Amino acid sequence: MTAPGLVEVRDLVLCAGGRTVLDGVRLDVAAGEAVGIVGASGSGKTTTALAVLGHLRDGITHVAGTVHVAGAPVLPGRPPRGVGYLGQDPGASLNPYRTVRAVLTAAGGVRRDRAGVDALLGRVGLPAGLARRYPHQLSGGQQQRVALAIALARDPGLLVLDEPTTGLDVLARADVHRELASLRAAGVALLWIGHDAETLAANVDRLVTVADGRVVASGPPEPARFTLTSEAAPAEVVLAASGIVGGYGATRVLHGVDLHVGAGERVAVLGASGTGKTTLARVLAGLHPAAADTVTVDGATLHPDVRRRTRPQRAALQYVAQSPSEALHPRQPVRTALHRPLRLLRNLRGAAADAEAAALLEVVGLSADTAGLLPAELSGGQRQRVSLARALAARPRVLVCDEVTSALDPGTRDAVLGLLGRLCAQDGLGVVLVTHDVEVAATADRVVVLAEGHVVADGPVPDVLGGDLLPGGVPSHLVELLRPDVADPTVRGTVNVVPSRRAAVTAPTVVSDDSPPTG
Amino acid sequence: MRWPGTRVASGVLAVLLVVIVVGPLVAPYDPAAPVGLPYEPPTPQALLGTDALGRDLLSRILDGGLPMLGTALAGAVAGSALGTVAGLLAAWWDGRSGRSRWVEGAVLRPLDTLAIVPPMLLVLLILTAFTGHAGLVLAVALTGVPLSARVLRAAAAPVVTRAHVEAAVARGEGPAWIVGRELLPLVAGPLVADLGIRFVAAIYVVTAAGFLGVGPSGTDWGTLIVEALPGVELAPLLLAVPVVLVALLAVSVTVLADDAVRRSRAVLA
Amino acid sequence: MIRLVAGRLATGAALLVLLSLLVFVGVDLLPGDAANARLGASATPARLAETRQRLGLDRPVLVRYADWAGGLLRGDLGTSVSGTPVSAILGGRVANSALLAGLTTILLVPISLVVGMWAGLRPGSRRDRGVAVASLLFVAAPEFVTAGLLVLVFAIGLGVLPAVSLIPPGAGPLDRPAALVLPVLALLLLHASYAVRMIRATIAATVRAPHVEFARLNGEPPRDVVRHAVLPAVLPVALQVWLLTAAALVGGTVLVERVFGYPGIGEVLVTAVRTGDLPVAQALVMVLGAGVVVALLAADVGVRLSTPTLRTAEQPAPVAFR
Amino acid sequence: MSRALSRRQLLRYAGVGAGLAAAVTACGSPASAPTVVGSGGGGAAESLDPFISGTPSDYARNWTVFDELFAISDGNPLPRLAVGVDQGDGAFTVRLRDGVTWHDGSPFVADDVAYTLRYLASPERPVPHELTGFLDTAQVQVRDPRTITIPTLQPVGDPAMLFAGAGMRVIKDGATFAPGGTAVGTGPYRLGAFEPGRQARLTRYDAHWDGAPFADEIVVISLDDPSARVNAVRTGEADYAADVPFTVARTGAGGDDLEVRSAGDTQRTSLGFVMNTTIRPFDDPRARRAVRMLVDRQALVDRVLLGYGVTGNDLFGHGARYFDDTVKAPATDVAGAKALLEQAGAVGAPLVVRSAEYEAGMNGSTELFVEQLKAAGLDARAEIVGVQEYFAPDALAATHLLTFPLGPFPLDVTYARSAAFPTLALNDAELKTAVATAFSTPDEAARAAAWKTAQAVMADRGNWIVWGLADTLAISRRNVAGIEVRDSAKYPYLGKAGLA
Repeated sequence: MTAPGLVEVRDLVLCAGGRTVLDGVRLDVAAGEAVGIVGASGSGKTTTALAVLGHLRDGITHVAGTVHVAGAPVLPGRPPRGVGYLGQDPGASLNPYRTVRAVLTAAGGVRRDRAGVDALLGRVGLPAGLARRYPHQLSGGQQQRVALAIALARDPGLLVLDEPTTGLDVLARADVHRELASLRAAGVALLWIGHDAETLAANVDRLVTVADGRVVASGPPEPARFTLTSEAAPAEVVLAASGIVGGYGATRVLHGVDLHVGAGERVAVLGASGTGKTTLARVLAGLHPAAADTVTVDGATLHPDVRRRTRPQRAALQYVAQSPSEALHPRQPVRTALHRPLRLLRNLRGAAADAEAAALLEVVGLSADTAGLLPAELSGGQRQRVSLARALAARPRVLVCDEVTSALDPGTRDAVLGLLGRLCAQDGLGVVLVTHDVEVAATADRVVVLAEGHVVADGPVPDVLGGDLLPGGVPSHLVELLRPDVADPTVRGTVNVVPSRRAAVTAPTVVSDDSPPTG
Repeated sequence: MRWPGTRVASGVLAVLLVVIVVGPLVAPYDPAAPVGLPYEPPTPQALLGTDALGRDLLSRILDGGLPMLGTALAGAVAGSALGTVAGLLAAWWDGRSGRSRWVEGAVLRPLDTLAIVPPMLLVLLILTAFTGHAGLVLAVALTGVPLSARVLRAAAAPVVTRAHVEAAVARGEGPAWIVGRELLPLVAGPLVADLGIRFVAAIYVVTAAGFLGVGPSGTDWGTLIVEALPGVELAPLLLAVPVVLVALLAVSVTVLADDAVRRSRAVLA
Repeated sequence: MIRLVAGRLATGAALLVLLSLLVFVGVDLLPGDAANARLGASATPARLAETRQRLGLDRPVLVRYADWAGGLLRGDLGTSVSGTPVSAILGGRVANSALLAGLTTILLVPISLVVGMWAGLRPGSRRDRGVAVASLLFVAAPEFVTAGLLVLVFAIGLGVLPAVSLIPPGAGPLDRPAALVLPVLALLLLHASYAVRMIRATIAATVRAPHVEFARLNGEPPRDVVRHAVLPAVLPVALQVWLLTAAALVGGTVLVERVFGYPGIGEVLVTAVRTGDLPVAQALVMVLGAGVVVALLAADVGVRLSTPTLRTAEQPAPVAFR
Repeated sequence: MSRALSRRQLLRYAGVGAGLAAAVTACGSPASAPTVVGSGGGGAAESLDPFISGTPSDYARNWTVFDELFAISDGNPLPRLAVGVDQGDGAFTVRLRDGVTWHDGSPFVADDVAYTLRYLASPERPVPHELTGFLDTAQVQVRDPRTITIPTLQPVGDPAMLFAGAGMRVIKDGATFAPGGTAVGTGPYRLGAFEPGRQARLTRYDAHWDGAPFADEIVVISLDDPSARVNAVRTGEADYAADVPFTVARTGAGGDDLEVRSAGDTQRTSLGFVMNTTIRPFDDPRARRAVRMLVDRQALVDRVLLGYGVTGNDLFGHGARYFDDTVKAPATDVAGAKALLEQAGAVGAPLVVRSAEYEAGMNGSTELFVEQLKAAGLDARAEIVGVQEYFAPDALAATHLLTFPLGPFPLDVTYARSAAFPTLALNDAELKTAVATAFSTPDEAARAAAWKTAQAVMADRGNWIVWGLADTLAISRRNVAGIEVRDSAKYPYLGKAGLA
């Protein structure tokens, strides 16, 4: 390294409770350069990024090495000026108790007037009218852009981005990518921690890969492309749902949705947050009472309440939930999770159940010893595989998968999707793949696009997901589908406010007669 | 956050429990029989001196742990158990149906009538009706039920919607499995913590009832505190020993209850 | 907001009605009655019967309840079995107890906030642990023991404050502020410790919250972070803690009042229940219950007003079912 | 009263509940605290009506504002508003004192006494007055302003003692005692500011017939908690507190200008147990005697009373006229007692001792008594209950022994009270005859003989175990003088009190 970089990390060693988190990391970012960091969960990429900001989270200690930003050391505890930070969860990052204007007025320790606030909002492509709102009154994309505005408050020469689009749906992701691209064009250096190399490829000049606290690779990114395949082979219909109407209380989120899945077919249900995807999946599974629905599996009509379905019906349609951390009982070993459905739905017990459980684990790519482990001893991907195995234990005809890959890192995600593909091909299993991720949807045979509780597109993957890619890898055709009322997807200021689920969770929880209603 | 207090509290509680359980067996004298004159200072025969009626304080302390523990624990367990049933019912029906909250109306609202009566008034009313330890147990239980129910409902509400619980429902598990194997293990942390809080409240109720002159007589530590008050200038140990023991018991249980909450959050995270 | 308040008030009123019925019947079922207690050793079965008839205790309990409830609606709290109108017995005493509870609450607010912040902003530090241990100890010790020790030190030992609250007739405790010091202090040590524990824990958690970290990482000065990000997050919890403490102080001053001979409701409450003076006990239940209902209502409204997600919601917050 | 008492004084007296605290200070310095008397229980229900008086503060206040016809002084009737009484046939005539005026200046006349009698017999009263059992209040005849004739319902041998024992105060013709009102009496002090359960300020009534009182003002303060009463005196907020715990005597008064005072031998309270003779085993006199032979009275006195008292002789009434202090309690004889129990077939019979703490030490004495019975091999158990349900008839009937304290009341009162409840009474023909004679005979010697007989019966086969006579202690500033005992040292007469 000859030219003095904006960021110079040299042989950084950080420990947490005796464990080495970073093991001699070396990293450079030149002025105006965009550098991406990728790696699996726990590889130390977030810790590296925070170290650049002079911030060590609780329990992390500085052992050796230096971090210089603009020539000044930032460790220990001397945060650099002129660096902005953007995290992955805008709903949690924004101060829920202050309006956008109040936050921006004082952001970065500098007071600015009304015009200054409006200018800052303008830089991230938001209208000034948004300033009087609270964070929870903004959509996810707007929240993240407000957070970006705060990061820009000190006019930083460098932005540290920690998976800034992970939690966002396709639309919001497109918006944030666009703003970041324009900042990069304006000469702001980026240190971008990414989910996967493909997404980052178009956004960075250089890609650094970390594993186990070390930098293992560094070089220019390879441009990404996902392959759109279509094997639309007509098959017998195993799942047919029609006229699904449902919601919560007086709020309707599904307005007459129709869906059919053939044997061996993978159907992706794609939509932005709050479009009723999850509700649809839960109505199919009989876990959510619908106002009107007809669900048939192999021609037999299912009762809307899973508890009133017959045993074969329950077995025929299985549901796999989103969060791997909640999918399994934290105090029950994998064996119990598999044995119960075997016993209740297939009447297998004892040695027969053990053998079948081992077989199921093998199907999902886990070793038989996994049976004795508790969920806490498994990784997120392994848990999701166990969750799949539990569903498969029932020998279902249809598998309804609700965002089963959203919490997984890319490698694991691809493995799980591959597994689902194999199951379809081998066993003629019909799969409903509910997702907000275009890349996930692209692996399906057919895509159903859901917007505002209506089906707005239903067809083979290339037809629906084809076309130009916007920043962030979102097909422009899809954006038009999802935003039918806005001809130009780059128009600022989305009108439809999606209440953020996280906002409700941050409400105070002192237990009393009058704890805030949670339902 | 690692809180070293947890280990200290466990140690203190363990020692106290040993003293409480073994105490009645090793008490040097009959705790009810006088061994000397009242308010005698400590002697080799009576290591902590004698009480207001000339009984051996050490023997009374050793003898009095078990009734106090028994009363407080019985009241706390009864209150927590009732609260758990009500809280789980409310969380299950109201949390899963997504429509009405009728169970809350039918179960939790009536409990609120108990919650709006100042606890001391409730204790007075109950102790007048049911004297003795049974009354104290009931008083502790009733003062605790409304809060326990709310704590447990709050703890169970996020659990009933967890995917593994729904999976259990979907595959047709019976109520015993769902409550016993799916729900209870996951609300155990808050349940234990609530039990700890109820227990500490119970200790308080026992002493306060004695102070107001409505508690049962006996040797339990709460009664010892109250009996010591008039003679505190003559024999400070009479007050100091039970107060310190009760405070240690309450503090160690509180610390452990806090820890139980922290750990249960970790399990669910 | 108006609908919320109205709804809660209606619920509170319904609870009070249910409560009054429960207590009326409950007290009636107790062994012994006012006639027993009044006659004491001079009771004979004949005199007991006569006294019961005179006091109206021989009528069915529901008839007596209806009588009483009717009177209550006309603003008549009834007559004590001693022949004195209940309102005359309770009048000034309720105000005095309210004064004690109110003063304690008012002092508790800044104390618990300052101490809670002082400790909670540095979680795990030595001062944090010191505060945690001290507050635990004061929460664990019965307040009448604390009060007794305060009397020994400040009244008998140092002689700087009165040991008993002697308030002349016609005067209020405010005319003798010195008499209020020790009772309020005894209550504060208990209740402020509880509030400090809650507020400290909330602050310690908020300091680690993502939005606080985000503000720090983007260069917001520490003072601004505390003022803009930490305090607003603590406020709803603190408000609840304060108002719940106020609710607990309604009727929670009894033990301390007794130690100091403070002219509040404490002594009336104990005597009324123990002597089976049903009208006085009933009136106290209604007055105290109403106080608690109001405090809880205020807590609910306070939390809503101080939490933007709740304040801006037209309806209850959106459901988080998945 | 040979001490010279200052004329300009403020006497402070505080009381609530079971005890009484009084304090006296000079009112020259306005900063000085008021006089205090303590009492306990039901403070807010305190009443100006002297016939409702229930707490020591009530007594201390009303006894100073009102005068009685006869008072008790050292066990004998002392003429107050009455100067004498003449026995008649089925009636007696009371001669009233001349020159007495009410606080409002009007003269005291016989009509006032007649009104008082009608008032206390009124069916409106929550509790019937005990005099209504003896006097035909409807037929009272006012002879002239100084003379009144009162018919009796049953023979009354010593009307002066009857009035004195009942503690009947005289109220003014037409008086009512509405809350918030005031009270007009003939007593040495008139009522000033008053707040039930807190304080009453009493100002000197210079025109009192017994000579002007000494203190300018007496403040009666109600304090429930015994420690609070003591603290009030120790910290100078009160001058005198009556009925303080024995521990105070042990620790000392706590200041050079303070002292602990004992009310003296005749003012001791008799503490004991009463055996229920309506059920086994105490329907058998041998079982009663056996238990009396088991009790270690000195051990109880040493522990429950901390030695502030003496052992009793198993008879209530110590300090009263006609009390027979020559009677000795049965000597402790465990072997003899066991033999008696065997004869009575009472070995192994369960004994329940019922107690409530309506007098300090009741529960403690019960616990120790039960221990003594157990040590002698009896199956005894304490049943400690709240004050309210203590006298519930069903429970009393099922219990074998119960605690019972009695102050130094006249024997009439003592024997009437102990016979009021079937469970407390001793159903003995000789006793009944003797007591009836003592009540009704106007002849002094016959009365004395009758009381002697009655007490002999109780000593021989009675159901009382009076184990101790407890001192009544007060804590006081040394310069407080003139506090006299009339009815009870627990609520002394403050009419002559002052600061020396």
